[in-house]
Amino acid sequence: MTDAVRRSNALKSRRAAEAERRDIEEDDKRLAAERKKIARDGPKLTGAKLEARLLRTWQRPPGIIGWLATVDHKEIGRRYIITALSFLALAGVLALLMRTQLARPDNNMIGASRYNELFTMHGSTMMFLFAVPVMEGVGVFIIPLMLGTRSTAFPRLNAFSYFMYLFGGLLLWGAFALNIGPDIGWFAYTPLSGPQFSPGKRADIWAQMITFTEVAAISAAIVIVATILKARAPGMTLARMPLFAWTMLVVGIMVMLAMPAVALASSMLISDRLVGTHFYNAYEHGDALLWQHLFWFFGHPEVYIIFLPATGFMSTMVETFSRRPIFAYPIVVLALISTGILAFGLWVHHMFATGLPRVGYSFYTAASMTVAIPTGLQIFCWLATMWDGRPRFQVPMLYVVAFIVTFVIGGLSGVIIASVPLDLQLHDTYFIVAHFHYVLIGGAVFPLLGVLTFWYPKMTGRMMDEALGKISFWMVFLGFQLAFFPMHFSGLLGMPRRVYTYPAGLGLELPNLLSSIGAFVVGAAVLLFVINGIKSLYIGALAPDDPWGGSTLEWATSSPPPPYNFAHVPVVESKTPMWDQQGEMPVITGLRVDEKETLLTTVVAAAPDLREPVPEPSLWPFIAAIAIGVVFITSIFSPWSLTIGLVPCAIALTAWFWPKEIKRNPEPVIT
Amino acid sequence: MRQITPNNVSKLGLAFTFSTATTHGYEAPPLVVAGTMYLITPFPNYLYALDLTKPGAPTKWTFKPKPLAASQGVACCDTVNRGAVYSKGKIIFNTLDGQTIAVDAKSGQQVWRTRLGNIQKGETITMAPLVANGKVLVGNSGGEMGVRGWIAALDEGSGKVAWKAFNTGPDKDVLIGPRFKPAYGSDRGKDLGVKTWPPNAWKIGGGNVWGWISYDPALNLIYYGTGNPGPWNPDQRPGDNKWTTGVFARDLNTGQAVWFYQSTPHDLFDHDDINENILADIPWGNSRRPVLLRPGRDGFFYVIDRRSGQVLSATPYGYVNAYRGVDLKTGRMVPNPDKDPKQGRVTRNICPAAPGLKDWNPAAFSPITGIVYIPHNNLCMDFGAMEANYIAGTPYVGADVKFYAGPGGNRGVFTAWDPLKRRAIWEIKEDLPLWSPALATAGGVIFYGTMDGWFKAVDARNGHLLWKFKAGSGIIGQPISYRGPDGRQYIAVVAGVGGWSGAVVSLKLDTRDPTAALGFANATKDLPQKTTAGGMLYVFTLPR
Amino acid sequence: MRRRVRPGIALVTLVLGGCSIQNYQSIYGNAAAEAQQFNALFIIFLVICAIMYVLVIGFLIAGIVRRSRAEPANVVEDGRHHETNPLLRPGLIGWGALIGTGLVALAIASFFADRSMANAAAHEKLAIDITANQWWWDVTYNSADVSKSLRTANELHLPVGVPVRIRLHSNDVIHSFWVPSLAGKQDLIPGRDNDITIMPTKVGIYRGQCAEFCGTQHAKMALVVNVDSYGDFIKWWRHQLQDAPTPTTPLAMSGYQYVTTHQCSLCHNIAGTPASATVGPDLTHLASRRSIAAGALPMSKGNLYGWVEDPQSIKPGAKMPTIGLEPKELHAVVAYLETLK
Amino acid sequence: MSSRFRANLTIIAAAGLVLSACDREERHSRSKPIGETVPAGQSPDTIYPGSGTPPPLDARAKLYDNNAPAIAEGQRLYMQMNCVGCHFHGGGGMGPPLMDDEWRYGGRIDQIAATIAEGRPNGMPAWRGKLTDDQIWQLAAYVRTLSGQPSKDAVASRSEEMSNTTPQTLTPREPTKTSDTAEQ
Repeated sequence: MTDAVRRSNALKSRRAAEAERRDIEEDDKRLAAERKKIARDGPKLTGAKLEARLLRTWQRPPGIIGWLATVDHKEIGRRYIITALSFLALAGVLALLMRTQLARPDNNMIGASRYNELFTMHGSTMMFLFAVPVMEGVGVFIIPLMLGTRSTAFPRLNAFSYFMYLFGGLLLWGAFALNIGPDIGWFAYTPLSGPQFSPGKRADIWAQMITFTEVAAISAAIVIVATILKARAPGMTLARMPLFAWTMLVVGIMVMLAMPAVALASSMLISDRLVGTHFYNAYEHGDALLWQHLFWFFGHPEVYIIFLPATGFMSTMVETFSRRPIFAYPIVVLALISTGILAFGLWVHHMFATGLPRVGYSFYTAASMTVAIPTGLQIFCWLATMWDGRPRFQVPMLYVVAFIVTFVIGGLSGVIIASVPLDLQLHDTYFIVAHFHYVLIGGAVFPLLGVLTFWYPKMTGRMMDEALGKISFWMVFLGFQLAFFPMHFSGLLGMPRRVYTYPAGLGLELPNLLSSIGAFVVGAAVLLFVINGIKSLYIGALAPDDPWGGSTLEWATSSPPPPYNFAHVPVVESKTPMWDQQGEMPVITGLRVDEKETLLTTVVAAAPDLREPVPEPSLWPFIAAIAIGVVFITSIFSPWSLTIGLVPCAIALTAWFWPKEIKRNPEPVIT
Repeated sequence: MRQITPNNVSKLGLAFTFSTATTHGYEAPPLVVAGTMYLITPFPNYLYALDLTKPGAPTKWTFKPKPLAASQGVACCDTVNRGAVYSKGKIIFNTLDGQTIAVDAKSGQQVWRTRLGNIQKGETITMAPLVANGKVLVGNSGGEMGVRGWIAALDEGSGKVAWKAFNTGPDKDVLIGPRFKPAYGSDRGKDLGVKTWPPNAWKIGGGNVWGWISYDPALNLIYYGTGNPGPWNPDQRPGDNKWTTGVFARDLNTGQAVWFYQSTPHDLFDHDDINENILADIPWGNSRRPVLLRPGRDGFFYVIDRRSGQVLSATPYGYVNAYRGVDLKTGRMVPNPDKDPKQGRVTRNICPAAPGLKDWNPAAFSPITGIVYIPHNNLCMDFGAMEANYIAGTPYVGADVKFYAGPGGNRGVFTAWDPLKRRAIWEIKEDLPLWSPALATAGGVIFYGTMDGWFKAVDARNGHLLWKFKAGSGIIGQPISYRGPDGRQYIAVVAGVGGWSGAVVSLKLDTRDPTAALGFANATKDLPQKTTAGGMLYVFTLPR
Repeated sequence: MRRRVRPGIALVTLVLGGCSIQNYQSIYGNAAAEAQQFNALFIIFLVICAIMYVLVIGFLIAGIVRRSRAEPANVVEDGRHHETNPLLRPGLIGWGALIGTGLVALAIASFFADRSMANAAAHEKLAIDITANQWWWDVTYNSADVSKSLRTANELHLPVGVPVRIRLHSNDVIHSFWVPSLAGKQDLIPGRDNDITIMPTKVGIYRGQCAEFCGTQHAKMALVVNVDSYGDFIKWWRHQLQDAPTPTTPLAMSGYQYVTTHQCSLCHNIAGTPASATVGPDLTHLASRRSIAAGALPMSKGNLYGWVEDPQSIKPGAKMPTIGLEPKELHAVVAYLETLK
Repeated sequence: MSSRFRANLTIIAAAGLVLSACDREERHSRSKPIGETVPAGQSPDTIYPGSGTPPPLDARAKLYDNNAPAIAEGQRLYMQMNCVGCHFHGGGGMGPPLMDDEWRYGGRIDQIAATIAEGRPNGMPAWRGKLTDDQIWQLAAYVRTLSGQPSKDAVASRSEEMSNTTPQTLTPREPTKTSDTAEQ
């Protein structure tokens, strides 16, 4: 039996809770008599006492073991983000090396094979180890806070997902450090990546890195989708859900549909390479193009998997800084969903030059162009929100403007290359390089940098330095344009992608030199951003709960939030609860405090549905990740690893899923 | 000789045996002249003379020609020899390294020796020479080595080359002159041996003469088939590739071509056309016509008018899916486009396989029954064409192939074929490919050997097995029947497995590689368990 | 502010580019019907996209400028809901309609351009086979008379005004045939038969380059395309069909001896000599070409020396080994190669 | 705890594997020829008068044996230089099989290189002066893969052609003769 009570959601510091511990113990004895209401939050257990008890229940064990065992989505999300940013930095350094090599024609600074490794590592890292994980990391961190829940669904899966991702990244970069880095391009076209033309283990390492990151991404997507559908605060119907949650919902589903294609493709590649199957051997009636179909069936949605969360960032930041709810919320949601669906119908536009039936191409041209409609409408909605509101141009909002200015160029060049006759010229040239960097940096990295600044106080409890932030913004923005705009011309002047050098006399000297200079400016700007992040961690201004005046629930808890996120689960009555319910936040009570417990709600209406026990911290996800990782890595070397290696996997997974001992049976929550 | 008949053949017993001291594929027939048996072995091409007049047939003399050892490295399909001939007191034979040697039949002393082939280019000679009217006719092997095929006529007395005709290249090399009147339009024109090839490809284009030559004294014409064009990969040699895979009729004296018929223009499957030409006069329409009976490697039984080269009929005598048939108007073979091997993609299930429905091993024609007895294969293949690189003295093939049993699962068939009714009278299914020639005796018994070493006698009328003998090695050699000095009928055969089909045994190949021995290893994987290499002569006769 | 003018700059540069920028290897080459079609279509796309971009940026600037108005207070400031400006809803519909119309127009333009290119393929007059290898181009000119078919490498000659169908094959990995001045690209994929039809319209010399990553030396896999008058083209073909001339000087003769009996002859073909291999590019008329090693170096005596002496330092990873010729041999080999006009 | 320990152990093992892999992937720059010629090489069954011991393994062997790029290059040459025409994919034909444990002239990489360079009397051509020494070594390295001698991590499972033998990544290593093993 629970009753909702309106009361102030004033938050107390944890230090105060410490001091009151003795009182709590007395309370415990007193409450022990009232068996029914024991260890539940509610009118009788509130304030600092409640928070201290929740802290005791939700806190993870200290030390390295606790660090490895944690299932706290905020910790995992932060790890995801920091790891992904580290990979961004590494891949960025590779980009600078490549730009140094390309600064002059006929340059021999970096040899051909080394250069091939560089762009392979750059592309693979950016796509698999930075862009997707960082988006999922931000999602894992912020989604439960935005939804007003105490934990993600499947928190152990979440922890597992991070370790798989980390191991995949370490495998790739470890191999690179040992001089066995892949050199087959991030797309690894067969037969170049096949057994004959890629001797050694370089290609296998790439392919298994894919498997790692796919497992990680799919796991994280399951966590996010389940959290969004089942763990929203009561009252947060789908129609009131924050747009960022919508984007992560769409993206999560896309990940689950798209990633298996490439995991299958890479498994078949490994099988070709390890045991000599003929999936991609044209002689034996396999097909080199099968790889491209499978790869781009994943690869194209991948772009939207990266881009859609960024539109969620955009919606969040535009709303906050324009001080207006997003204009035409249903249109934006529909745009998201239709983009997600259309994304699966365009993969062939990466294959216009492969000689597939020509009339069929027209369909993909049309589908590719159609994507411009939902995206165009979204952009209109953001601009309309800004136009209608009173935007404040703090650092995150600057990135919003940079997004519009940059991404639209990339989007329009995307319309150009959607046309078959145009694509046949522009495909695989620097025009494409320019195009997708405009889309991915303009469309995803700019909003990401903005949103990291935006949520930095929520993650760390401190504000990032505004002045430094503005300097690095302008550097990254202008440097980017300098680096990538000339690439359009390099491409039109006949410079193909993935060449380690180009001859003098083709007019490519100037655009390449400009690009190289621009790249270094971007590099410096990112460095400055990182310095700002580290500096602010220690000496940044302490952040209030809601420094920007945000509209969504993550601003309702402290910065950084306690392990249990919310002392009482809030109840939502509008799309912008923080604006509409200022000072007065309705909550729901009755969740246990002696056990980790969270509230599940119904999928559409978000009516309270179940009290669900939340798993304790556990080492088993970590061990399972290691066991599976060992299988993945050793299966590069021997097919036997699949049979032998599955034993530890089975042990780890059995231990992981061993049923939790519940002290007492939880009862259904009745509203 | 009619002493051996279906009724008594079961009593056949061993008369004597003789070990040839070689273990390579023994494809040659023993040669019996005037109470002496001559045996020509595979490399190193020893020539033995056995005295049949003495009990146990002791050796009279042995001639060792000492061919170059390196020639073994350019002989595509085991280091075989297909026989020696006797003429005017001389035994004439070829050596693997490209020489023709005449040896005095009585003394075993060399009379002359002529070098015709150059192993540095990949040329070998494995065929049996033919002596006709004072000319020794010899052709070269090496269709898998990018060798340009030729036939040469040597003066029987001196060994000097009388004429030499190439099978590719300009007309003057091919000895095409005013007498050349082919039956079909596609063979008429100047320098077709050049124009039907990409530039210079004819110089390394094959068309070798490693099979059988026939001579028609009435017309003074010789008939012989030309081998496959090189390389096997057809994409590398667009065009009809004249004058490969066809039959030439040439004037014996001058070598001038008289007619030519190309059974498979632009050969796709190594379907050499070197098989025997059986000269027969058969009723056709309302007259008797002099014809060639040719059980072709491409699977068709051809009846060709030997005066004009006109094809009278062409009927498949086994399972064929690589071709649709022969258009009798144009004489042109119609290939099945589904089986056209394209570079870069394996073409599967091509029947017959590269060794053809029948390879070199000659069929036997019985003028008594009018039936042709054909020992042949039932093999299909997968063919993976790839670019061949020409390096003189090394293989020039450009294909990965593997053979396997055709429909029915048996790899060999012995067919009695009626050339007039154009159908099989009876058939014997043999598990292994049939690589031994057939012998038809006047007594109505057919002899042939199998690769697992059974020497069999069957009834010419119905194919019923009458007698069989297990030899020490698989039999691919030609059985003969001769009248011994004692007047009795003898049957002789040499058992020595090898050749293309038996190379897995004679060359000790590893059958884990299905492409080994140009793909034959896959079809004869079990052969090493069924037989071992050998080289033993067996002579049979009826008990006294 | 600077962003607004950028598409304009791009447009102007493009239009001017046609005249001033190199047309050796660029889409401004405009030397074939296909490239011209591309350029026309590209301008259409560029204009429409530029208009769209100006509209977006205009709206953005309007939003930024409008914020200074002291207009209605926002939600946070007074806790009341803000009424959405009534202009926005029709604006959204209009904007959607505008994008839709623009895209339909572009799609139709693109479709018709594509159809007309595809139809050109039906009128082919000459068929050429190009087989890509790591990292060079094997070129075969087909003729109904197969003995007139011509095999050469790394250089393409096309007659002006004749639609040519180029059939594309690969011996190893996926490559892409791209001569930007003439036409778009088409992949060469092992196990698949692709083709591309080009009708050159301007005599000249153009450069193409592999456009699909194909391994270590992807960057140095180029080919030179000569668009000739029909007469010159036929003359060229006749000349190329001839066997390599017999060397006349003793030095070239000793080079001939070396080339035809040593390493070179195991990979290269020189018509009329014992060297008939096909692993490497045909060398019969090497000295008549404009470049060495698939565009890695321009043809010159010095470059021939450099290439023959140590190909691995010029094109590391290329399949041609560094033989380590003695200086005497090197002189002879280069002297012989120079005779291969 | 024990399973964690085991997991750690496997990580270390995997790391060891990866580390040992590095040599196998090294692309040796061959811009200059390696100078000396391929050694003459003797058969391990030869009698070595006086000492009874075969000459030590050539020092350059380690640059090629187990080196994936060298083996891959050797495989290409094996196809293009027509080795495949006689030896096929190891089963043999005109030439003897290369996938079994019989080595007429020695199965050590330097002995194979010598056989390729010098030719052998029963039909094996001599490739010295036709291939560079580097190429001969690469070929020798590849030939050893046919009988499963090198590490499975350095060989290719198959090439882009018609399927033939068991993938070389799974080829059982043929027993080598004692004199061979002693040297390696």
